[in-house]
Amino acid sequence: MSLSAVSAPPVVATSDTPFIVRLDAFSGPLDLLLHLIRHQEIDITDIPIAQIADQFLEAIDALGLNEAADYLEMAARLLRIKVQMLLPRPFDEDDWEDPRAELVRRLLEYEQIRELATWLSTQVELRADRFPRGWVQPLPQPEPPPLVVDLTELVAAVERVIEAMPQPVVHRVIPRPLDVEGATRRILTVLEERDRLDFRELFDERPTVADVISALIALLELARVGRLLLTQELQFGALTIAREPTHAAA
Amino acid sequence: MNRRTQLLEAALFSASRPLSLDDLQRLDPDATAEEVAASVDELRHHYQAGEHGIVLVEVAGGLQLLSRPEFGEAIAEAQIVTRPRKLSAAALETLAVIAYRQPVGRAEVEEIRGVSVEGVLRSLQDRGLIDVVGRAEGMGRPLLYGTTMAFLELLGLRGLEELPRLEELSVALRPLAEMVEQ
Amino acid sequence: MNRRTQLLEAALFSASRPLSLDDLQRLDPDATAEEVAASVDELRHHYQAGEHGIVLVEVAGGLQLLSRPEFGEAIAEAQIVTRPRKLSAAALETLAVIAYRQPVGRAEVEEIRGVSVEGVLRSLQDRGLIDVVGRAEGMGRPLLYGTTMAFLELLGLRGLEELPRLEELSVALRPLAEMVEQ
Repeated sequence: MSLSAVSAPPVVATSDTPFIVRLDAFSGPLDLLLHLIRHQEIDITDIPIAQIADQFLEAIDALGLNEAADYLEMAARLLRIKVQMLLPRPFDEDDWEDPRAELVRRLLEYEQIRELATWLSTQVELRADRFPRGWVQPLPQPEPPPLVVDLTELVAAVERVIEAMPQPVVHRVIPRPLDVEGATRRILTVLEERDRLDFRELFDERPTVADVISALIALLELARVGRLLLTQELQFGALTIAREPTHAAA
Repeated sequence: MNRRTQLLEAALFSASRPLSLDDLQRLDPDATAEEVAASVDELRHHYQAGEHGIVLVEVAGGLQLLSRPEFGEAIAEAQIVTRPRKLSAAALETLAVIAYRQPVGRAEVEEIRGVSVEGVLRSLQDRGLIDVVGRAEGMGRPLLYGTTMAFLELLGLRGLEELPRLEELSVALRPLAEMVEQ
Repeated sequence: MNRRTQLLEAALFSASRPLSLDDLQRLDPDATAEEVAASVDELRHHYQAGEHGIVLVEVAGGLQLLSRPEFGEAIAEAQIVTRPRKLSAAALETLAVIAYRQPVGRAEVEEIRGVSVEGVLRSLQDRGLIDVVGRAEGMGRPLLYGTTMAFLELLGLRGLEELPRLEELSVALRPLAEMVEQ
């Protein structure tokens, strides 16, 4: 399926042999991630997160934000794991929880789904060669059975309509190179004025992928060196940036 | 039946139209016209021996396999060919949009549902649940649709004012309410 | 073939969907269940002797006459039947999640696939392959989706139990469970 549609990238990618991947050949960030891992024959239970995160960012850098929304969430997750891996481990190794565990679980689960999708696809193709009767014969029509609809169904239908209403389109933007230094400066400037802010406040209305990634990298680095605190109440909730007390504004 | 006859049988079965001898010839370009004709004869014989529920008939456009007419009534009565008992999800959703926004044009319904609704509108109209209630001003003066008495009867409502008001529905409905006011 | 068998043949032939034994029984209310079963057996034998371009198969909880797969290519090439549009990778993955986790809400499908599935769900629903089967408890009472009979028909399966079992897949979840416990 998606994998076969991709021209084979080099077996080992370093910073000078960047991956060239066609993102439209992937059905999502997990698909891309699995491709990077499986293609380089990496042990999935021991993913070199720093290397994979870099390759992932490189691959999605050329995307417009609109297509990239799903990929950005994964990028943030990878960067967070990368930082967590850098933190000193507890003295007793048994107390250490591998920050990659949840990602590995998701990847394996997704790989299963992909295998099932392949099975479904084969099955559909087998079936596609057998045709049912093609012509619908006009027959004497008996009284049509009474229609059944009730209010609950109608209300449910309204809710489905609302749920499925097309989302406003974000326009495609021209990709820009990452600017981590600039983002770092901006974050520090804002934090001189305020104690805490929402991650989204760092951007104007239409941030580019590069803006978002730059800010993410800057934030994670600043968090790592203890200049600020990142908190997220829910798994996909808003990211709050707070000044570390030791760096309180004068 | 030889393989060619079987192929012709499969094609006549799956086709949504009568097949001409040309059509049949195209199925097996290596066969001569005589061979194709022989296969057709074999099929005709097989089904005309009175042993089957199916017959091979010649109609205007060519050949067609049909169920024997004397079984038509039993099949229709067992409601095997037509089985519309419930509205499809697509029909219900379109009906819901019309019920709440009437009078409303096709373009608006399509914009809300994000899909083409031409066929659905027609079938709702055929079932008497909606009808054309007027024309909009402006370019092309598009037709406007509304729900009918039959719609109210079907839902057991005395009037449209008995439809649940949007505010009474779950939170998920609020965005529509806002949109309606825009 | 006796008359009952001919009637069943005509009905199976006219319906473009699988017919259940109940459907077949309704065709001839005077027949006993054994008589209907005997007629079905006779038909199955008749079509499975390899003499025909059509076979009687069990699919989606019923019986259906279908053309034999080895003729599919020739029929499609002669443009007598258009093969159904292929499903995208996104659609197949989404179907796989729904088939195995049904009833399942959108959020869970998105969690597993790592992408937004709003558009895919809608198009699968429009194609009749999935449908809303209920609502979850809890916040917002999200809609739950499941696969339909049309899904089984598309795959040519008798029922969901014919899907491969998770234990049969090459990617086992066991190593992971061990890892999580570490």
